[in-house]
Amino acid sequence: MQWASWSAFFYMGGYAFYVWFSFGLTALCVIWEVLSLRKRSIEALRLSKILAQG
Amino acid sequence: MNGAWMTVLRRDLLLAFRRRSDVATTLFFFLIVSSLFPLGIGPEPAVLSSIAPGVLWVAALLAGMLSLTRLFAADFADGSLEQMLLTPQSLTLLVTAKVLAHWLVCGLPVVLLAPLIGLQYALPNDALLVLIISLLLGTPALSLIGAIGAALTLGVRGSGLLMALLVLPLYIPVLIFGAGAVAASQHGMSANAHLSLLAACSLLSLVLAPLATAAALRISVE
Amino acid sequence: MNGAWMTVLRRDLLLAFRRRSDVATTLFFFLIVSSLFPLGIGPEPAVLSSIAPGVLWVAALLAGMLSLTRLFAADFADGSLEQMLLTPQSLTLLVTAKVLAHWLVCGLPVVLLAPLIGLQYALPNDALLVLIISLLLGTPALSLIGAIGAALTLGVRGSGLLMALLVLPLYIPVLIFGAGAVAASQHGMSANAHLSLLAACSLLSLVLAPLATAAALRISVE
Amino acid sequence: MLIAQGLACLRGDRLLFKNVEIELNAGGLMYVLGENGSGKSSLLRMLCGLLMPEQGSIFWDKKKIKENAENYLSNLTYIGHLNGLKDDLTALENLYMSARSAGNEVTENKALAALTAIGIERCANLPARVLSQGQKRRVALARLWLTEGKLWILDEPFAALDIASVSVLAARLGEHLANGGMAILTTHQDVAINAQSTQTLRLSS
Amino acid sequence: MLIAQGLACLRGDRLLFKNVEIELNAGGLMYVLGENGSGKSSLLRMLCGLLMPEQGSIFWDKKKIKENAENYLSNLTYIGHLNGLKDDLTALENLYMSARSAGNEVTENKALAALTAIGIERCANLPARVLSQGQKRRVALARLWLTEGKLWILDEPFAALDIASVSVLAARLGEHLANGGMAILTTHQDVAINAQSTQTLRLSS
Amino acid sequence: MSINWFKYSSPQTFYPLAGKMIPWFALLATAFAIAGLYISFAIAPTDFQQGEAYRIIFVHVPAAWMSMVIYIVMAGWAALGLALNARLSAMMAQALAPTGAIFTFLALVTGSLWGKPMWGAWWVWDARLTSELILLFLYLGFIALQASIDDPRRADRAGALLALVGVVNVPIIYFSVKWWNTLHQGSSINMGAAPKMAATMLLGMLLMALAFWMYTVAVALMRVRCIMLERERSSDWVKELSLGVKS
Ligand code: HEM
Ligand SMILES: Nc1ncnc2c1ncn2[C@@H]1O[C@H](COP(=O)(O)OP(=O)(O)OP(=O)(O)O)[C@@H](O)[C@H]1O
Ligand SMILES: Nc1ncnc2c1ncn2[C@@H]1O[C@H](COP(=O)(O)OP(=O)(O)OP(=O)(O)O)[C@@H](O)[C@H]1O
Ligand SMILES: [Mg+2]
Ligand SMILES: [Mg+2]
Repeated sequence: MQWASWSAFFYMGGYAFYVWFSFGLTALCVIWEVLSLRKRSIEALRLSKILAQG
Repeated sequence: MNGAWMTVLRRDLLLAFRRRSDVATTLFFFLIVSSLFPLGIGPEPAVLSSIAPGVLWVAALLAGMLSLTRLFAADFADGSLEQMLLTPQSLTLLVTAKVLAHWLVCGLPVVLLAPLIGLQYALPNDALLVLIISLLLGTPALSLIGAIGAALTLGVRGSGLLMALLVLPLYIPVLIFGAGAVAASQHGMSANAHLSLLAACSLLSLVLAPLATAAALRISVE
Repeated sequence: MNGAWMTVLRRDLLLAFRRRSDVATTLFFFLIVSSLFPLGIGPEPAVLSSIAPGVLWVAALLAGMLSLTRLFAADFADGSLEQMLLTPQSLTLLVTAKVLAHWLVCGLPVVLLAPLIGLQYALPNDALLVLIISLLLGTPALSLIGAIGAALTLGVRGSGLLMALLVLPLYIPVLIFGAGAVAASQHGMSANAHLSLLAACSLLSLVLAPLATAAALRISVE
Repeated sequence: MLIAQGLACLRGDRLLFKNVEIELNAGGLMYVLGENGSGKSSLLRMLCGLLMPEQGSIFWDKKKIKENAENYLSNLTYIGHLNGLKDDLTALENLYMSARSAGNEVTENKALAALTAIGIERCANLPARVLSQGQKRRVALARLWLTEGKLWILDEPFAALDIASVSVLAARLGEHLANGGMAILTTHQDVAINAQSTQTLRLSS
Repeated sequence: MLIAQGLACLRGDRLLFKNVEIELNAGGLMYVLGENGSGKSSLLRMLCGLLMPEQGSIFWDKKKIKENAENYLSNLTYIGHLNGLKDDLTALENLYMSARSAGNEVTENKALAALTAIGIERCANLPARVLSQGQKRRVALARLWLTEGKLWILDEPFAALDIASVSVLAARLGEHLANGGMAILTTHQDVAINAQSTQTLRLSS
Repeated sequence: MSINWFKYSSPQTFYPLAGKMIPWFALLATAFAIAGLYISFAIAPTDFQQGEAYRIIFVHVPAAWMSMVIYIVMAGWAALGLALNARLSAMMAQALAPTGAIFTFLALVTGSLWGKPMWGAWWVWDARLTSELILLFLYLGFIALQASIDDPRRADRAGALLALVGVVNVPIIYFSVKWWNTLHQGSSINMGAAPKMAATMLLGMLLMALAFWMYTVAVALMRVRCIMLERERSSDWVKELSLGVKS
């Protein structure tokens, strides 16, 4: 474990922006994809339910 | 009359946007075209930035040509052009509606994407600004001039085709002034002269092109 | 079977001859694109000749694609494509006939025109020679690969730009080898390696592309 | 009312017809008959002003149609061999927009009603591309339920229609004529349409 | 001979027809009837192999048409809604080239004879663009005088034809059937064609 | 045997199967991700050349790897779909494309985020960068083509064909671009500037790559289920299913 402190950890030896932006963006993409797929399937089910009933 | 104008505009926009992917396609198209040149020429930033104006204007021209040559062809083939000629509204106005729609779909994206490509080509900021302005001023002229050619190539008679060839050279001044403006600002000169000439081109073609186009359409449909 | 092949070839050539304006448009586009850059860059021969290979090749590539977008569109609209699918001859062969016709009409003129523009860019003679050879070897590949895209995007909205999006990435190797060949000979190196790679590309696409195109046509006509 | 005097049509080097006289009053129906290529479509296009007559002239309300084009065109509804549909628009959009740009006041509902009248409401939201030949034709013809135009000029309206649709269209024509409209049409089938006055113009090449 | 078993056609999410059985022998004529959009054209395209059946399969001389495509296609002549004419070629060039590329041995003279047979020799050297609707149709149909194909599949061949041409075409069909040919056609008019055996397939949506 | 295969390849039976598999892959993905992140931030030592910036490699490289692998897998499914005319495999290909595009995008962005501190430039026309960019174009072409064809069957087969043409070209493109880059020695910078692959780093990258893999599978399954629902909307099994769910 080579981090003196949390702040050092977040500081990333001066490269905080680059490192955290990379990892953050990756996380964002993952979350966005999963959520949008959720929405899509719910929407699809709702539509076909309407079809099935009407 | 306004109603019909709006309808034509809406119809063409709807046709263009019928698939959401279309606009995206236009944007990526420019990305690709502009990525071709470095592959042909080599990655030296100095050289790249010197050809950037040309690249962008070529992309604009190409996008125009890819779609514009068909501006009336489809309407002609499926008969909706006849119907347009038979509306009580002035054909000249309806033509402007069609051209406007075309510009919104094919002209505007160039303007919007220009800065990004500019960055890829290491353009300085002020040059970027000039680039956007020149495209804003110039692309309408491209669409308007192209419309004449599109109408003429419908020509049932051989002469129409020949005329169309005479229209093509009209593009040249627009391209020269456009690329020239950016080049000037790159070399630290003022681009105003070029830009005002560009604006003049657009205005002139806005006044004359629709008339010519309408006339050409009437002949072609006979 | 040979008869049918010849007929398709003859028919397309005849059509192109009747609609000369389309051909002229292609050539004209090539001219504009390739003569636009000197304006943006200024007359320094050194810079010009350094970008010449790339610019010329990209121009040829775009011009070819511009004309290819409609390779099958007309046949599709007027129903003669259906008829082509229903001939007892192998569709793959007929496709080659169409592509050959297209190349003769749109590819060859570009090859012939290129040297003139090369002069404009102050290319030395041996480089000019290499330019012509590279275009001769490379442009067939462009037509063949483009045909696939044209077939895939048949009757699809916004097909022009979409096709560009599909096809341009596939053009990149040809572009690199082609422009590379000219650049090499400019720097006094031998261009043989490039040229043979270029030939390899063309051969490969001659074998594979017609198959893919035929399959794509079958899919698109359904 | 529509009057044409001494019309002549020259196509290429062929004189298709000459001295064609037409007088059509409110409620009048005119058939233009003749074999293929005898010049029916050409005549109709001439009456619409799409084609310049070689000789003769055409009057609407006593005025040359070129002179009061606006008035004439707003009374004219022309449906030719071509349907004028956009493959990528749905049947409903096609109908709605063509009617709108022809200057008729229509709403989506009216358009839908028109499609229902001619019996293709089920295809209302399909892109025209996927419609069958006859369905396309019917979408084009549905405009006849939306125009207030007095004069209808129809080029082979019955071609490609099935029997049911033919009678629906015939009924609509009768209604239009009963309300003092006029109609000129060409056809190769014979279809019964009831009108106060029916004339027949036979072109022979 | 042509056999189709249990054909089904799905367009978009609509099932147009299913369990369609066809058996057509030498000299046999089959009418495919139905209202607009019932799936006639789709069925014909399926029989040509242009459209993949959702279910069922099609046999020519006991073999699947996909397997002996060459043999099948050299016996097949299909004329659809579209005429497949090039506006910029003359009627003669159009006919000649389409026949040639379909693999028929034809000469300019034979082609001209075919145009004469269907009565448009006068238009032989006009660009297709300027032809009238019916003339275009007739140029397309003239191929029937040039093929040696056993099986003819015609989609509304009589549409837009004048009475005279209709009977000429009917005669040609009769002749073809008398020589042991087969024909499948759709139409909305009823036309008398004499054949040893006539079947009718009615599609209903 | 073959019957069995077709049984599972029919959407109706595959839908619930996929539903059962998704959670497991999601679980695996998270597990690998945690392990990988722990190594990449806690265990892996600071690089003496690049300081902490090199830690970007732990997303960058796996993303880059995935971007290529997914394209190949996608083409595989496409080929299967064309050969057997099996709806399911075509759907799988379609379901993989967006995820592949996202990873390509991530490789590009993280790469340039790395490039800025290392080379001082957001973008250079380096071979690998360029070919990654082209790969992005290939993905976008595939997606755009399928998006612009409404008839699903045609969209499937057209897309499949395009994917196949794509894979044939990918190696040629990659090679040609590398070659192009060596011709223009001038500005080409070598990624060898990157740190030596220490064992721990390699392990970290592998773990992250595995996490991405599992994630990809899970997401692809989710998407393929959506596609099935949308495609077979009017079929009975979807109707029953949708009546089952409460909302
Ligand atoms: C836009 C910028 C970049 C892009 C698109 C990019 C793309 C790629 C690709 C496609 C790979 C996988 C290739 C392979 O594994 O053979 C890769 C791997 C790698 N990249 Fe980048 N890269 C970028 C910037 C950078 C930078 C700035 C660095 C470091 C200075 C870097 C270091 C690496 C390393 C070390 C690997 C792993 C090499 C290996 O495993 O063989 N990349 N990159
Ligand atoms: N440039 C030309 N040269 C010679 N003849 C021409 C030319 N343009 C048109 N024609 C002839 O004019 C006629 C056009 O007639 P039109 O289209 O009005 O026929 P129609 O009566 O509508 O026939 P149909 O019943 O088939 O629609 C055709 O016979 C055509 O051959
Ligand atoms: N993608 C689709 N979605 C829904 N319906 C479709 C789709 N594609 C085609 N159809 C329907 O399939 C039918 C096509 O039928 P087809 O063209 O075979 O009709 P037809 O019997 O030839 O009619 P006509 O007599 O008018 O020629 C039409 O009803 C059309 O609405
Ligand atoms: Mg007519
Ligand atoms: Mg039909």
